[in-house]
Amino acid sequence: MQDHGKRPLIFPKWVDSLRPVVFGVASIVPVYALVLLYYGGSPRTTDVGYMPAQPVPYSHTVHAGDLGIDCRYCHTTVEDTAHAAVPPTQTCMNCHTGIHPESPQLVPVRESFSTGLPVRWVRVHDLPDYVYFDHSAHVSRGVGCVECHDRVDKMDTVVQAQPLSMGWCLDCHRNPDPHLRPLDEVTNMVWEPPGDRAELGARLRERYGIAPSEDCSTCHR
Amino acid sequence: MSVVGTTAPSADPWDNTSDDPTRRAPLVLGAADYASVTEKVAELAERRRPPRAWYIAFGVSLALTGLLGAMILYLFTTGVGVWGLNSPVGWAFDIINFVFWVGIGHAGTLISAILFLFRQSWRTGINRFAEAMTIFAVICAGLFPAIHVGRVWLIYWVFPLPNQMQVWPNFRSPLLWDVFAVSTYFTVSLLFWYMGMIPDLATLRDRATSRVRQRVYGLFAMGWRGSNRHWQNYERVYLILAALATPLVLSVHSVVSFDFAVSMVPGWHTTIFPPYFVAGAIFCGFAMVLLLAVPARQWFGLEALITLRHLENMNKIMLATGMIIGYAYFIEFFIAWYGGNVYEHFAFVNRALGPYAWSYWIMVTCNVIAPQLFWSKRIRTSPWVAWGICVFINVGMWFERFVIIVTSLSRDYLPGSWGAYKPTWVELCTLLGSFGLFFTLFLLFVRFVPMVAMAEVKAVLPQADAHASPNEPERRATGTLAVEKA
Amino acid sequence: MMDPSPVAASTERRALWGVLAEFDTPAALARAAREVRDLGYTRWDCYSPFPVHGLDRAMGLADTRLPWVVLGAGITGAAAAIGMQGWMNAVDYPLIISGKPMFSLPASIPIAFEMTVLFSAIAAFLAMFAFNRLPQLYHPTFQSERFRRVTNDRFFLAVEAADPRFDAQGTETLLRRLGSAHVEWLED
Amino acid sequence: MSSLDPTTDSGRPRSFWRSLDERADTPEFRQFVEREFPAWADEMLEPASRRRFLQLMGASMALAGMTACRWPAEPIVPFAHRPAGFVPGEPLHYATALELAGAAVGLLVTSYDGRPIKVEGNPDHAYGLGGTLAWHQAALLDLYDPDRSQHVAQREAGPASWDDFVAFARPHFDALRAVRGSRLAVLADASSSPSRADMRARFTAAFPDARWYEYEPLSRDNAREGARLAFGRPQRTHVALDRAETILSLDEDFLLHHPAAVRYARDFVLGRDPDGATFSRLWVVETSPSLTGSVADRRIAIPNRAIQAFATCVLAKLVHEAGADLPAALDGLGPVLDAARRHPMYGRVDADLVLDLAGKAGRTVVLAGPRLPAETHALVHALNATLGNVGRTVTYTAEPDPDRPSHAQAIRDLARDMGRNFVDTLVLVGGNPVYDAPADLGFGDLLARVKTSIRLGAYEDETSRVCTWHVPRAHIFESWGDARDFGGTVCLIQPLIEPLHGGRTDLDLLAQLLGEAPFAAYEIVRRTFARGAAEPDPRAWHEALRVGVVAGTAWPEAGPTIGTAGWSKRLRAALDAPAYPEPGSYELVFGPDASVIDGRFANNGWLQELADPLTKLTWDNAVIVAPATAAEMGVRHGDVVRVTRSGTSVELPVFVLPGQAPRTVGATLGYGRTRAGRVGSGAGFDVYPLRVGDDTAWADVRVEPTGRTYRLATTQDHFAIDTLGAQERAERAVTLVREVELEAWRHDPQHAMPGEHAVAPVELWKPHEYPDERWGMAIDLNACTGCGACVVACQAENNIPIVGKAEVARGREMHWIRIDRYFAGAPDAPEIVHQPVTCHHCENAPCEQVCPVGATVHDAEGLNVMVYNRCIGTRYCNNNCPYKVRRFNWFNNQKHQSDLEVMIYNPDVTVRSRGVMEKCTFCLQRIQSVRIQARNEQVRGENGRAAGRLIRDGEIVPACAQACPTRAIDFGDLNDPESRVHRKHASPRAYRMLAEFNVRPRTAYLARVRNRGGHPEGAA
Repeated sequence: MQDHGKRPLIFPKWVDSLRPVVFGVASIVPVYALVLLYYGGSPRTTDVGYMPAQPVPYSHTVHAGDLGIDCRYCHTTVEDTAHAAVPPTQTCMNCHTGIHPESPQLVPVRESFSTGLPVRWVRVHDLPDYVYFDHSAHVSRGVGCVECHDRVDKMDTVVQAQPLSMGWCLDCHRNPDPHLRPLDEVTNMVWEPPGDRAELGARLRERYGIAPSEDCSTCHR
Repeated sequence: MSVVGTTAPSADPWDNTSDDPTRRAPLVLGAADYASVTEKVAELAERRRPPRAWYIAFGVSLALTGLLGAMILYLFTTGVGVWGLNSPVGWAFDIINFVFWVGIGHAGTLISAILFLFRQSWRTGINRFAEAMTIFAVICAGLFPAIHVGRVWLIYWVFPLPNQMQVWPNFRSPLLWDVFAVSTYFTVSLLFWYMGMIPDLATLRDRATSRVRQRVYGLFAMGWRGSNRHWQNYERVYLILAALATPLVLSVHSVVSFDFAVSMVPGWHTTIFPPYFVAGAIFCGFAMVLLLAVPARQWFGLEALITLRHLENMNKIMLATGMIIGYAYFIEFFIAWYGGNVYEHFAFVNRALGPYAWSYWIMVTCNVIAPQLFWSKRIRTSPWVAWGICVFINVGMWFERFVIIVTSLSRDYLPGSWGAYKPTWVELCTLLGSFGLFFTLFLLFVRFVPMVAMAEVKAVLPQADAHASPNEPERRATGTLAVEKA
Repeated sequence: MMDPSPVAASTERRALWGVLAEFDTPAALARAAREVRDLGYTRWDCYSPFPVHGLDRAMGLADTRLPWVVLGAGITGAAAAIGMQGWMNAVDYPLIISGKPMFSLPASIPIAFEMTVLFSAIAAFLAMFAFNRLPQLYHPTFQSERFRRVTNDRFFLAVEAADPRFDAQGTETLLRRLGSAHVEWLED
Repeated sequence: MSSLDPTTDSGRPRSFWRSLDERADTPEFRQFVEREFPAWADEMLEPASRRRFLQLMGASMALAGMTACRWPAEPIVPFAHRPAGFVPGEPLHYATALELAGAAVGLLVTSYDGRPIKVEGNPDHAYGLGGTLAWHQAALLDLYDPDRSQHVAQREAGPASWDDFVAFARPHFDALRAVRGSRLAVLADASSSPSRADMRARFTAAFPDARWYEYEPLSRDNAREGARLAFGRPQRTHVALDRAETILSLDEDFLLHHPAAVRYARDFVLGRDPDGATFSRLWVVETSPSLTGSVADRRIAIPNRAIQAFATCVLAKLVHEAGADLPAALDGLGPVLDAARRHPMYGRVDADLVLDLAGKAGRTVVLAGPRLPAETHALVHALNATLGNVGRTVTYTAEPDPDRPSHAQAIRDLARDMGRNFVDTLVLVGGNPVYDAPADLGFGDLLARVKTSIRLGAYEDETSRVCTWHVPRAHIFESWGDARDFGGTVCLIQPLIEPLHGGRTDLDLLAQLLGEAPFAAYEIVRRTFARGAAEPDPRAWHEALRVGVVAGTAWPEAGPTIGTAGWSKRLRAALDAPAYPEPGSYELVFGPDASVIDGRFANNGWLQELADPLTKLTWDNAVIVAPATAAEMGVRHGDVVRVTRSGTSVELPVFVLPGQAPRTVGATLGYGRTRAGRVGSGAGFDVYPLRVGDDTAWADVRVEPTGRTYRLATTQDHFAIDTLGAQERAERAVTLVREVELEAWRHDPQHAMPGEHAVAPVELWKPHEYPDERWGMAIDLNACTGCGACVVACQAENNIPIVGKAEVARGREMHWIRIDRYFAGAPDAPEIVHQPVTCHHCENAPCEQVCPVGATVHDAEGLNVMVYNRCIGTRYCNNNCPYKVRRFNWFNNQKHQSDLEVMIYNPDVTVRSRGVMEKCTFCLQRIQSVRIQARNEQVRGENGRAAGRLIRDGEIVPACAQACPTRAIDFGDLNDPESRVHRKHASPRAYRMLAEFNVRPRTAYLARVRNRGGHPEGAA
C-alpha cells in the first residue's frame, strides 16, 4: 500500500471554537464606536456643567434666591436688546455702599468702582460666534429665563445647565408650548403652571402669535 | 464580436488570434495542465525576489506616493487656494482626476461581471488584475472629492449620521449621489475581488512552506477546501454579484456624469452624458488594463495565460467604445446647434475654437483618431504598439474631463464674470502622486497575490470538462464558467 | 507503513471521521460521485480545484436557497434608502431647496438603487460564508498530505463515518473500485 | 462615558479641569496648536467640531489634557460706570462729516460699543442726502490702519512724545513770536473749516511776517481764476442738473470728481426720470473716459487742449447759426467768434448739440472741468450767460478766501523762498508735497534743507521722512472740527472714538503753536460755533451735533456781472494753437484716480481693491490708450512703455481702453507711493514726475515700448479676450443689460423694451408660497452711474476681506456686489453700460440643490441663505450659479490681522473662516434686527406696552442701497403692493436677467433709458 503521509495542521481544531467570540466582537465594536462618538461628542456631555471660576464670588443664590431680586434689576437690557447685559459695577455699588461695605469678597468690585476699570467676568453661556441669539425676542414671547439658564437662583457659581446645542434649540422651536409662560412670569424662577402646561402654552402661543422658525437665517447670519 | 483582418490561422504557436469560425482557438497556450497553471501563477507570488524591474517600479511609485502625501499635507494646512482655482473655475484638477480615476475603475468590474454574464471565457486570463486595478483606481478616485473640499475636517457631514445639530445631508445633490455610488462601487468591487480570490488563496496556503505564509494565506482563505457543496453556493453568489455589479458599473459613471448633467452650466447640462461617460469609462478602463497587462505578461512570462487573443479582444472593445465616444463628441455639437440655446451653442464653439482649443484637439486626436489604428489586425496583435495607443487613450480621456470641466466653467453665462484657469505646481504634483499611489498598490498586488485567477483558468482548460470524450470537439476549451458563442 | 485496521482506529485512536479517495480527472470524480449517490450515501462530499461542471447533478445536490436571502436584502436596501431620504429631507427637517418639492421620487432613485445593490451584495457575500459554514480553519481533510493538491490538480471524494451506510472497509473498497488510486482513513 | 461628564462627580475633577483650562490658554499652548495644526489654528477660534472631538478623546486619560480645549474662555467686560442711555451691544449713530476736495459731505457713523464700524450718508445734509461715494465709506478703514503713525517722531532722536514736542515747540514759537514770525511759513492742505480759518487768522495775527501757503495737487483753482476773469472776483458755480434739459459737460466729471458729486449725481438722475416731465440729454466732451462720460448720451473725445476751441466754436455756432444773441456785456467776444468760424473744430461741433442748446433759455447747463484753463471757464460763464441759464440752472456764490494765490502759485512761491533760505521754520499741516508737488521744484530736497520743519500727518510718509518733527494727525473720526459743504453750510465734525494713537487735529497743533494749548479742538470748534458769543447756545449746539449741519450758514447767492475784459484776447490767441499734438508725440492727460484720488488713500485696502469704474483695474494705475492708438504705437494691453517728457521719463503698463481720444493717452495720479504703508507702497506707478511746470492738466510726451510686460489685476476680463469671446460678449451684453430709447419709451412704454417677451415657463411642481414677506431688490440701470460706492459699503458692512493684487489677478476677489461694465458700439466712440450684480436670491436657486450638506437653502421669506457654519466648501454652488456671485474663502483671510484691524468688524455678521463659500445676504442682519424690533413691539402691543406694528417699507435698507448716491437700488417686500420695490418690479422697464431659465430671481433690473436724439455718431 502506498503511504498516507500525515500533514501538520495549520490551525488546531480548537481555533474554530473561537468563531462566535470573533463574530461577536466584530459586530459590537463599530456599534460601540458610533455610540461613543454620538454621546461623547454631544454638547450634553461636553458643555453641560461648565462652571468657570469668577473674579468675584457673586452668588445668585443670595441675590436672586434669598433676596428675591428680579433678574431685570441687573440684566436691564434683556427685554429690549439681543444681549442681557451684565450690569456695570455701579449697579453693585448701589446697594453695597451700604451693605457689607467692608466685605473682603467685594474688593474687586470696590476697586473697579474707584478705578473705573471693569471687572472681567468669565462668560458661562457662550454660544459660537456664528450663532445670533436674541434675548428680547424670547423674553418678550414668554420664554422664561429658567428655560435656558435653569434655577440660577440656586447657583452659588453660575453653571451651564443646558447643552445650548443646535438640536436643543430646535427641540423648543419645534414644540414651544411646554416652554411658554405669561409675560409677567418670565423672570419668575419658581413659577408653577396652573393646570396643564402644554395646554396653557398653546393658548399663550395663540395670544402672542408665536411661530418659532426653523430657518437657518433665524440664528445664523 | 466583430471579425476583422486576416482569417488565415498563423503558424506561430503563440498566436491564438485566428478568427476561423470552424476552429476554436485555445485560450491557454503551451502544454497546459492544471499543475502547470498553478505552478506558473503561484510561483510568482512565492518566489523569493521579484524581477529588478519590480523594485525600480516600486521605488518610483513609492516616491510619488510620498509626493502625494506632501501635497495633501500642504493643501490641508494652507487651504484650497494652493490650487489654481478661482471664480468661475471652482473645479479643475480635483474633479478631473476624480472622474478620470473612476473611469479607469470601470474596466475591472466590467471585465469580471459583464463578460462573465456574456460567458466570454477569455476574461479568465485578465479579470483578476483588472479587478485589482479597479479597486486601486477607485481608491485614487475617492481621494479627490474628499480632499477638494474647503473644510476637509468636516467631510463626514456628507454622511447621514445622527448629530447634535439635527441636520441631514441634502439628498437632491448629485455630489451626495456620488458619495453613495462610489462607496457602493468600491465595496462591491472589493467583495467581488476577494471572493474570486479565495480558492487561489487556498492554493497558496496549501503550497506554502513557511509557517507564516501558511497562517496568513490560511486566514484569508478562510478554510476553503474546494468542497463541491461550497462550490455550489460559491458559484451562485459569484453569478449574483456579477449580475449586481453589471448595472452598478453603468450606474456609477452615470451618477458621476450627473454631477455635470444635473447642473445648469452650459456644456455640462447635457442629457447625453450618462451613456457617453460610461462608454468613455470602459474605453479608458480597458486601455489601462492593457497598459498594465502588456508589461506584466512580459516580465512575469504570462504569455501562455494572457494571450494575444486576450489583448486583441480588448483592442476590439477599445475600437468600438472609441467610436462611441467620437459619436458623442459629434452629436454634442449637433445638439448644441440644433437645440438653439445660445449659451450652449457658444460653450461648444468655444471648446473647439476658444482659448482652450488646444486641449480639445488633444482630446479628439487621442480618443477618436488614435484608436482607429486598431482596424488593422497587425496593430491589434502587436502588444507594444497597442500599449502605446493605450497611453494616448488615457491621456485623451484625462483631457476629455479637462475640456468638459474647465472650458465650460471658465465661460458660462455672464461675460462679466468669465475667467481663466491655470494649474499650480501643487495640482500637477498631486496628479502625479495619484499615479504613484495607484502603481504602488498594484505592484504590491502582483507581488503577494495570484494575479491570474487559477481556478477559473483551470476551468477553461480542455481537460476540465467532466463529460470529456474524444468525439465532441466543439465543447473543447469550454468549462462550466464558459460556453463561448461565436 | 501498515494500513491501519478499523478496530485499532476505534480503540487507540480518536474516532474515525471518514475515508478520503483521490481521483485524477474531473470525469473520474463525476463517475464516482454518481455511483456513491446511487448507493444512497448522504454524508459525503467531493473536492476539486475548480467547480466541475455537472458535479452538482452527479452528487444529486438540491438547488441552493441562497438567492432568496439576497432578494430580501435588496428590497430592504431600497426601502431603507427611500425611507431615509423621505424622512430626513421631508419630515424631520424640511428645508426649501431650489424651490423643489420636499420629497420627489426621481431625485431619490440614484441613492435607492445604490443602496439596493450594496445591501444585496453584502448579503450575498455573507450568505456564501454562512451557507458554507465558513470560515472553518480546521477540517479533518486538512490532515491528509495528498489533500494539499485539492487546490492544485487533484480531485477527492470523502465519505463520512457518520453516514448511516458507512462501513470503513466496504466504502474503501467501493471507492477503490470506482478508480481511486489512493484511499485513506481520516480521524476526526 | 460618565467620566466625561463633570456634573457627575464634583470637586476634585473640577479643580483638575480648571488647571487644564489655564494650561489651555497659555500662550505656549496656543503656539503649540499653531505649530501642530496650523490649519486648525483658526478652527480653535472658529468653533467647529474640533473641540467636541477632543472632548470625546478625553475618554482616554492620555488625551485628558486636551479636554480643556474649550474655545478660548470669553471674558465679559461690563462698564464700571455705564454712560446714561448707553445700551451694550446696540449700535449708535453719530453725525459727522468728511471733507474731500475742499468741500464736506455729511455722514452718519455707526458706533458699536464705542467702535465706529460703518459709515452712512447723512440724510439731513443737502450735499449728501444720505448718499456717499466710495471714499466716504472707505475712510473708516484708515481709522484702523496699523500703518498710521502712532507717535511723535523727531528726525534725529526718532520716536518722541507729544510732551517732547511741546517742550520744543513752546520756546521755539515764543522766540518766533518775538520776531513777528519772520522766516516762518505754513503749508496747509486745502480746508473749508471755519475754525481753521479762524485759527489761521489768529496765527497770522500772532506771526504777522509769517507766510501761509495752501496747496493741493488737484485743485479747482482754474475755475476760481476763470470766474475772476469773467466776473472780476472768484465765484463758485452751482448748477441745477435736475432742471436741465441739455447738459454740456466740458471735461467735467461731476458724478465723481467734484466737491458736490454726491448731490450732483442725485440731481442728474432726478433729471432723467423716464416717467417724469424732463429727461435731460448729457453731452460730454472729454479726453480720457470718465465716469460722467460713461453715462453720456453723446460723447465727443478730443484732446484736452482742443476743448477750449471746441467750446468757442459752440458759442460761435450758437450765435452765428442758431441765432442766439450775445449779451451786450460779451460783445468783446465778437472777433473771437468770427475767428472761430475758420477753426477746424467748428466742423466738429455737432448740429444736434447746437439744437439741444439753442432756444432753451434757462433749461440747459454748461460745465467746465478743473483741468481746463481759466479762459475756458470764463468762456463757459459766457456760454451760460448767452443761453440765459444764469439765475435759473446756473447760480453763483462768492468763493471764500478770494485773495489767496492759486495752489500752483503757492507751492511755487514757497519753493522759491525755501530755495533762497528765507524759511527756517516750516509747518506742514497735512498734504504730502514731497510726493505730489510739481516735480521740477525738487520740493523734497528743499524741505530737507529747512532748519525746522514740523509735519502734521496721518502717516510717516515721503514728506514726514524729511521733516525734523512729525506729529501724528488724528483721523477724522477721532477729531473735533468743522467744515463747509459746497454750498457753504457748516457741518460739525465730532469724534466717535478717542484718538487710537494719540493723534492731534490741525486745530490742536495750531493752538499749540499759538500757545493756546491745552485749549484744544473741542473748544475751538465751540468758539467758532458761538460766533463771538462767550458760549454757544446749548440747545443750538446739541441740535447741530445731532443733525450734523449748522442751519442757515449757506452762502448767499451772488449776482456777479460778466465782462470780457482781459480774457477775450487770450481766447482769440488760443484759437491759433494747434488742436492736436505734433506727430510723434501724444498728449498725456493727468487725472485724479477713482480709488486713491491724488494718493491720499493709497494705503486703503478697500479702495485699492475697488475696481476702477471703467478699466476695472485694481491695485494699479496704467497709461490709458485707445485701441487705434495702441495699434499705431505698436503696443498691446499689458506692455510696459516708457513715457518721456522733456528728459524725465516714467515706465508704466498700457491699458487699452476704448474711448480715449485719438493722439492722446491718460494716466491717473496717486500711485507709485514709496512710503504709503504696507498696502500702498509700491502699488502702481508714480506719474507726478511728468507733472512739471504750470500745465498740470496735460503734457506732450513720447511713448515707446520697453519690450517688457506687466500683470494688471482686473476684476473683469481677467485675461485678454480672444475675438470669439469678444463677439459673444458683445452679443450677450445687449440682452443682459437692456436699454430703451427715450423716444420709443415716451411713445409706448409697454412695448418699448427690446428683446423677446419671455414665455411663462411650465412649472413641473407647485412652487413654494411665501405668505409673509417676500424680500426683493430692484436695480435701476438708468440711475446707476457705476461709481462703486455700493461695493465698498457692502465690504464694510459684511466684513468682506481684502485679498490683495495677486489673488485678484487670479480671479479671487471677494466683493459680494460687483459692477459689470460692458462696451457697445464702435471702439473709437463706445457706449458704456454699468450693471451692478449681486446675489439674485432666485426662488428656484440653482446653487441650493447641488450642495451636498444643505449649507445654502431658502428661508420662509424666500431669502437664499448661505450658512457658513454648515458649509464644507465643495464650491459646487458657485459653479452652478449663473450669475457667479458667490465668493469662496480660498485661504484664512483673517489669519494675520492685528487686534487693531479686527476692531472694524461688524459684530452682527459672521467672520467667515477658511474654506467656506459666502455671498450677498440682502444684509440679513439688518432684516433680522428690524424684524425682531417690530415683532417685539407687536407682541407687547397685546399687553398694551407699545403699539403693535409690521415692518414698514423702507425700514430695511441694505448697505449697498443706503450708500448709493442716486438711489439706484431699492429693497423691500414684494408682497406689499405699495412698496417701492414692488412698483419697480411692476414697471414696464423691469426685466429679470436670465429669467428664461426659470430661476425666478428676486432681483429685477430696470432698463436704462438712452436719450441720444438726432443721429448719434457711433451709436450701437
